[in-house]
Amino acid sequence: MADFEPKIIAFVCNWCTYAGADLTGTSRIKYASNVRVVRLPCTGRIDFMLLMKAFGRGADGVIVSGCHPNDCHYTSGNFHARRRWIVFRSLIDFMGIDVRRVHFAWVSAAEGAKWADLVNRVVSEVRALGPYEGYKRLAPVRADWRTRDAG
Amino acid sequence: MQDNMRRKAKELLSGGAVRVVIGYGEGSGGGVRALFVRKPEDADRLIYDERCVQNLAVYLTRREVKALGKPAIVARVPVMRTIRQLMIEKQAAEGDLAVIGVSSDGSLLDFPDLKSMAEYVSSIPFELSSDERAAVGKLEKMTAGERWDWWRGQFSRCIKCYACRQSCPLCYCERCTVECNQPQWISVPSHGLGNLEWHVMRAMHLAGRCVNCGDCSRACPVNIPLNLLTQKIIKDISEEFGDTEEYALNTFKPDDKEDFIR
Amino acid sequence: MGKNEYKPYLMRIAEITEETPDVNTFRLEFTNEEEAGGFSFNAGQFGEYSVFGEGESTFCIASSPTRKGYIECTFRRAGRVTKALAAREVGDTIGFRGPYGNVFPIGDWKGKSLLFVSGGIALPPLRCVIWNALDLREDFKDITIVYGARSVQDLVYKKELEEWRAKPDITLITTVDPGGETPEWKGEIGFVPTVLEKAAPASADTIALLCGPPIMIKLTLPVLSALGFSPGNIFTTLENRMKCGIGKCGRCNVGKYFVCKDGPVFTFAQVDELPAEY
Amino acid sequence: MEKMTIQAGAIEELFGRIRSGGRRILAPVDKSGAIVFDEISSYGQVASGYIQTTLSAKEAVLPRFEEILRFRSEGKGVVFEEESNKALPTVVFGLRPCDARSLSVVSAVFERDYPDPFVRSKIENTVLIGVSCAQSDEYCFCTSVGGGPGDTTGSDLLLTRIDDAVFLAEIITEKGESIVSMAQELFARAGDVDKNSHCAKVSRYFDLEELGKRLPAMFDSPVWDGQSLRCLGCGTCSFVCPSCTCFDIQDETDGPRGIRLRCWDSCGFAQFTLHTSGHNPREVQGKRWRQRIMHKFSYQPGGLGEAGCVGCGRCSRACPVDMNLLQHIQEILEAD
Repeated sequence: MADFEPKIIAFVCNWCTYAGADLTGTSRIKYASNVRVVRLPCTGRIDFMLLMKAFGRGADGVIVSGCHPNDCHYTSGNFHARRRWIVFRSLIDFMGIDVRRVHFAWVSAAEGAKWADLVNRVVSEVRALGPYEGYKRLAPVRADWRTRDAG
Repeated sequence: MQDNMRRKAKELLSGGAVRVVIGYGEGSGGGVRALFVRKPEDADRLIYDERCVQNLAVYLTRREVKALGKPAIVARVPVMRTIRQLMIEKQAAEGDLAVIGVSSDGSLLDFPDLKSMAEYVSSIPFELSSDERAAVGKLEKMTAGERWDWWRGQFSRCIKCYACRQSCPLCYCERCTVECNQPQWISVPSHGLGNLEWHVMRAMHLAGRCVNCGDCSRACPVNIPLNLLTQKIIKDISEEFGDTEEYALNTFKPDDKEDFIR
Repeated sequence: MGKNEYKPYLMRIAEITEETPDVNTFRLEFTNEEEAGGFSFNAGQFGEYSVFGEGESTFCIASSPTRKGYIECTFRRAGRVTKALAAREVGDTIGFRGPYGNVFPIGDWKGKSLLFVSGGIALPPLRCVIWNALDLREDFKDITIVYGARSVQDLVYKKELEEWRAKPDITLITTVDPGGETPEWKGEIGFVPTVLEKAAPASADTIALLCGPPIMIKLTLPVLSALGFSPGNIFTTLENRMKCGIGKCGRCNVGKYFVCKDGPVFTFAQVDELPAEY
Repeated sequence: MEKMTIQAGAIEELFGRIRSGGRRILAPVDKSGAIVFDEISSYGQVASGYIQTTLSAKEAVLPRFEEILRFRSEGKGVVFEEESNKALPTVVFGLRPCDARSLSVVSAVFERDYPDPFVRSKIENTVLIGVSCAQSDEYCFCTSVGGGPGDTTGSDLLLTRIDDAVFLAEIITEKGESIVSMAQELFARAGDVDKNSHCAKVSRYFDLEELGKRLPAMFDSPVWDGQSLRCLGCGTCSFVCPSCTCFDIQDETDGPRGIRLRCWDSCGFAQFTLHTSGHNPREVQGKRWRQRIMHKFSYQPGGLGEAGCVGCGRCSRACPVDMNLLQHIQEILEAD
């Protein structure tokens, strides 16, 4: 799959990372266009089911990013999120889901360059991993019925 | 001890302190089953031995049982721990129920109120047994690919009967996320995707709350070792966050450590 | 492989009428001509309406078999499928499979009077009979319609209500719950049971059709029997959760009946026999 | 019905013939202690030493999920694609006589009024090789609902173990005949064999007609709430049951493409009869437990002419809180 372009979904917090991504644009910094950004008020609001739904709908990689600790517009949203990601990342790794496709980051509103670098790095890593075929074939609508993988 | 338990049950019922005693009675197939004693003279059907393992706290939040009036409940350590968690989550308050406690060495415990029961059970260290730790460790040593195949094999037997959810005392939501269809978070049919999404969500929604009573695995008709998931989370939480008065994911420490957020 | 009953007809939305802020009426035409030709139904039957990718929802066919070439359905935006339906535009394709269920025995009512009593969004299951009766007007003596809703805005088929009011050979009584009226409202003000009691239509040689929310049915039945209607002469359609519509998936099993297959049309004599599980 | 015998050692060869004849074989396999039907290639994989499988053979004709429609949206229109839900030629080996009988209950539901092409094609493409029960336990009550440990109803070929080396093989239908003719030399004519002496003894605990007559009047009896206090409302009893056929229909999409799936559902779940308006005719567990008994022992015998239960005892064995169906039926019959 030489020309495979991964589909990356980024769940970002509105106050820091989204603003950072905006800054990336206004500073004319080019970065991979594979990412589709979903804006949420805070990382505290990014439910782990959103990540599951992203993979369930065919994403190859997921980025979750928000304010650095102590920068949170809602004071403690990112602290709660951090605990959730520590538990969630370990759980899905324990269940064999490929955690190399799930990237967590803190990107502030001033770190436009960091956002571009983050996206480029994740896209290249996931491109190397190839499409998340194992996960996509779990759903019967995508299962290739000859291999009858959806069972 | 069984006779003391029966005497205690009779006292509570005839004194009018409670309207029903939830305990264990003889069942079929040489097993035991939950027993709802409402008349003092029926208390003699209450039994207690090593077969009595079901977490009876599951009945505390069921509307049909609540309709019977204030209950007393026969509670081993995991059941007491469940009641403490239900209190933290505002599902049970002082005076809602009486506890006929049974210590880990099988002696009867009497608590004046729920607060003292909660303190008693908090004093008992909450950790995985060596076998449980070994079972989790065995999976941790596998590669991610091997774990994926192993769990796919286990979940391929899942028929989404939700016995794991219905038998869990901490799965008391009126309408579970699985039953929401706007949006349809979890695919309803028991195919590869639906099963994986369901078991990830169930484990995560019990993170920091599960008391490791094992009823989910016991209830599973196709023997999927479900409590491995919640045990893995219990192990992670104690290693990462140490003991917390409140449950782990409801609070935080500013200096929680992690090595994967860039 | 035999006929796949779950494969719906593909229907084009020809017309959308917004009855109330959350109730729409769709006029559906067959995209395939032979299917249109081969299709027939009777008043009282229902169908499963599909939004592909969202699911199916169960409503009655609100139009009459006497009006060819299209079918109509009226639904409230309430769940996943109905919300998806409400988002559709004229020209879109949805699915319809049916007709399912039994029928109002209109043929047996020749020469009798008809009394329609309905509330809120329960007028559609009766409208198919009303249209049918109007198209065969001379078959029936007098026709009385008592229809009420929470407020003026909640009345469905507003345009038609005016048409029916203008017809000399129909007695139309519309009402809104107390407090639901607007300054220019000319109809009655009060709950359907009380308005029906005041109107006191004759019960001799008359068939009553009653559809509405459970509370309205509970309060209207005594009024009807006081007026001399026997349970065998009061017809209704039962409302159950349905998925397959063909008596297999088990949801609408009440007693020995499957409401989708043996109903939805029942007389209250039959309803009284049913276990109280609907 | 022809009575033959076949050596236990020859079954491996029979399997080989069946598979090379293009039929897959589903048989009971032990997976982490749960005995479930799965595709096998050799007789050695077949589980043994169990009384009844955990899940039933119903899956061969009514899978836990299957595709009933495949579609694609194009602009404002929709195009149907050919369903890929084709029945595979199958032999189900090792199901008990009660399971074989239950498939006629399943087929009766799906043949009535609107014949279901998916279930029908799977039944047509499936051959049932039953194995009589040598043992039974306190949960079995097949003889009370018209069956028996050696009952041939529903099976195409029924094996009964006579001793360690030999099976009695009763050919019941042409399908059974077609299997035997694949390996005629492996079968020998059986002398007179007293089959019942090799089958388990299952006593009759109650009379089915009596139960059917009693139930209608018990609709409002307090027995339902009393029995179902400990019931947790999961779907285990319905999903392990060989004759439960209730299902749900769900759509799933991937961009413009989508499929409509039929999957198992249970009257034990709270949402089974929940209306969008919030009204639920069966809002407490007692009413759902009542529906399970009424449907199988009163409504279905009335509607289909046969009970919706074959007495296999799976629901009682699998129930996490020991809802023992046989015991509860006996309680119902004793309740005045």
